[in-house]
Amino acid sequence: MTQTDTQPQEKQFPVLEGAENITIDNLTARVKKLDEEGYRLLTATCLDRGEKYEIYYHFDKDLTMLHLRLLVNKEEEVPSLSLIYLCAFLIENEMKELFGVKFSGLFVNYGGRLFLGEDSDITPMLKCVDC
Amino acid sequence: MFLNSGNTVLIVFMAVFVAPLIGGLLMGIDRILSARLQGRIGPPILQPFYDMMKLMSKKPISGTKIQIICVFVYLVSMILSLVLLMTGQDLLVMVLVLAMGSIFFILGGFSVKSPYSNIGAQREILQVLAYEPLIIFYVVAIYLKTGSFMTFKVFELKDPLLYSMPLFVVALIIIMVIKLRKSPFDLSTSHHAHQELVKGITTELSGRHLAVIELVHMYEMALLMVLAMLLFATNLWIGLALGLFCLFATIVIDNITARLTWSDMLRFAWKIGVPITALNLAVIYYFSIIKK
Amino acid sequence: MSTRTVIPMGPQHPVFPEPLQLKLSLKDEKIVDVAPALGYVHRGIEKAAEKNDFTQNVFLVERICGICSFIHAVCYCMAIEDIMKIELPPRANYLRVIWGELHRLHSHMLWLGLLADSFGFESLFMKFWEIRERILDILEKTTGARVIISACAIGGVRRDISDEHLQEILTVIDKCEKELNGIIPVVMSDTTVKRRTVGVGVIEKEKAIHLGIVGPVLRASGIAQDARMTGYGAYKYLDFKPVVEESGDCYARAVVRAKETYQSIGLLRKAINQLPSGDILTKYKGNPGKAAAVSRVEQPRGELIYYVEGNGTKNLERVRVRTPTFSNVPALSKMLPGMELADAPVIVLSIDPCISCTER
Amino acid sequence: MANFLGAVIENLFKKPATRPYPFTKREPFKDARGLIKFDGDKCVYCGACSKKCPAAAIRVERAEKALYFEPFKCVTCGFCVEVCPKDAINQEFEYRKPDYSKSIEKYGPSAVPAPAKTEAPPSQA
Repeated sequence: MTQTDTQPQEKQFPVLEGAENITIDNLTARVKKLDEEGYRLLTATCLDRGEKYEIYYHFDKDLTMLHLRLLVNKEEEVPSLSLIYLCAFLIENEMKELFGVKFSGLFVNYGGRLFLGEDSDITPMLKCVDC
Repeated sequence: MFLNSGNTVLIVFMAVFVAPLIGGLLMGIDRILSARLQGRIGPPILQPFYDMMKLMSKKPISGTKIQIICVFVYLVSMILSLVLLMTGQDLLVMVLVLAMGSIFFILGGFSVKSPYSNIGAQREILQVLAYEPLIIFYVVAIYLKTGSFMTFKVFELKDPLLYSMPLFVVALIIIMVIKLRKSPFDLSTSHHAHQELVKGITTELSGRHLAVIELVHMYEMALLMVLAMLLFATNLWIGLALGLFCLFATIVIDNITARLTWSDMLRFAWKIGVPITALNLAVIYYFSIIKK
Repeated sequence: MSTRTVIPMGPQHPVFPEPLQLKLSLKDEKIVDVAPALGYVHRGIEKAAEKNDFTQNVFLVERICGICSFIHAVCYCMAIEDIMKIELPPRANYLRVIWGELHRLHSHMLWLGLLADSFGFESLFMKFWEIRERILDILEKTTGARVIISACAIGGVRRDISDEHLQEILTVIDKCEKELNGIIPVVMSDTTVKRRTVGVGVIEKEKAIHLGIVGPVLRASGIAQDARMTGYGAYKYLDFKPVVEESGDCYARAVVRAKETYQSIGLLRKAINQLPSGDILTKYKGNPGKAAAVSRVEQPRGELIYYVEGNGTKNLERVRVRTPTFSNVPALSKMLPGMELADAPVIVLSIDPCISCTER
Repeated sequence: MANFLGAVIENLFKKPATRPYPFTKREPFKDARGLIKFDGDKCVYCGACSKKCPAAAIRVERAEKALYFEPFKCVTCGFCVEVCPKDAINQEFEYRKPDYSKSIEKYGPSAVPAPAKTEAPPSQA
């Protein structure tokens, strides 16, 4: 794991099979369309990719899974899905807290105090915790 | 037998010191029986006393002084009403003293900040509202039969009251269910409504102040037994058996029902309990007119 | 009396087996608002799973949940097997189904008991737990432990069930079925029970998807969704049909779980009758490669999803666990307002909250 | 309302389902996973068990020929029993007894007698 810290650029990351790439700009529109088609939001997975976050959104309809793959820079704000799917607010709060992902328009904002204590100032799930 | 003044001292002694022991034993039996109905072994029969002893040995951290005073008033009025009942005094006074105790208990519940205690106190009011009419009707029925509110008159009757007031056994069971805080009406505090209110009205009490509440429950148990015995005053052993039957019925009901809400309790007590007792009252009244 | 009272329900509350706090704003006894607060048992298991050897994680993820532990391990192993392309021997698949369904059976029994306790029906509570104890005994006999059975391993299972024990499972579930026949219909038609559950905490079919609910809660709202329908493991040979109820209230949730106990008994019988003989463990070599996999299985509480990513070493790059309660908790904020305080314990229990799962 | 009456009355005349635990104990089942015991003579101090233990309850000191085991960290999964190349680890059926302190057990070759329990903390957490 220490390799990640020393040479992040050279590292090749796997991509989930069948994932559909998406950007910040068309995320909301795409998810709205999926919602109209009757997809359920299962969950989202956040991964620390050095300079960027990689976020997978997992959807399901009639037992077929659909994954959206979003790559964002660490400073960028990701639009929240909690107004489309209410259940997204817990998932997004968790990402915000454990990874430090920034979200805009969170329905309920725990302010990074969902799981962690009042005095905690780190985002523990990042690969190098101290930065 | 209650008129003899030499006996009175003995009876008062019994009411103050022996009654809680009997009440505690009955509570112990109650717990074992409940356990057996649920397929458990249950605690030893003296468990209520062990609980008391343990509570007495703990340091009390109670909310307000007012509540502590209220708790002691509750105890005193409960003892007083038991003494009044057992020495054959006025039943109406007994009921009023009993109600006064409850009101102080409720006031104590309101005097602290805990929301659990406040909601428990609100529910306790509703419980008093639910069972009080039944007790009043019970007293009125006794008045119609004996022509007096004095308890000792009951013992002068030839036939036991049960023959003319059979429906009051139902009323007595309803009173017991509410008073002993059993399902379906265990709302305000208790070993049982913990799912909603944790400790309800007694949330802020601890140590020996909570032990006082336990003591009150023991007196309460004895009081309910004496009330049941009145129905068969010609032979007190049968009266006691009747009381124990009511207690058993209460425990069984506790174990075959879910807890209902306060609105259900009021509806049940007023729509079923009150009409049944009123019907019995009407019949007694009718026969007393015919006799004349 | 009509002022608002805020009741802090939890984190220590008799109705919650685990620490969760619900701040209920009450008007008299009516709930007007609810705010869930989590974070009392966050243990950082996702992070620990990155630090551990991937074989050790099987035992770690089992400890996420104290009730459906085995199914967590199955889901994790499925993801690793997907990455490493390990074929399971057929007997192992069936054994996983048998233990999984036994877990579902005892979990549903636990839940039915807790529901009974939530509305103060102590004798019923004890009865369900009495039946549950038989299933725990058979789990201990076959695997060596009562709840956290540690029977799953990457590539199969660690222990075999002997024919003698298979027969015993059959007799035990026969006995359980007989006892359940005695109490479940009684419970489902009891006036006082119905009074406390019918029409309480309703979630309509239309709202269900947006609230993200899963498992029995979703099926009680009329949506036939069960991860076992995907036919993972040996379920594809067992002709699985989900249990669906329409009304979406606490009563429907209880009925779904009650019917699922019978369904589990049926699945167990089928699985034991069809159980093939042979190996129980496929040997594998090396570490998981640079690949990611998503696996999902059905827990007693709903659908469980694992995202596992390897990086070629014995450690994993990421293990993400989505537990069913994590999806069901947001729905509480829609179920509770408008109900009475007395309904709160019943509603909260109706989603079968597993807080240790939620926070991991 | 009276639906459950039959079951309740049946319970009354039945033997209770519970056991007064510390006084009557149930026999442990065959193959129950309980206490872990090491055999200091069979052990070759290879450290396989300590590498695989998910709870980090075992520490092997090769040079010292000693094995430190923290029973209160152990989760009785039995993984160490499985990976041991010399079958030097046994799992008993009994459960662990409660104790006043989280002691550490030390195992070594029987030629060098060592105290069974030590209070010394392990060098690494």
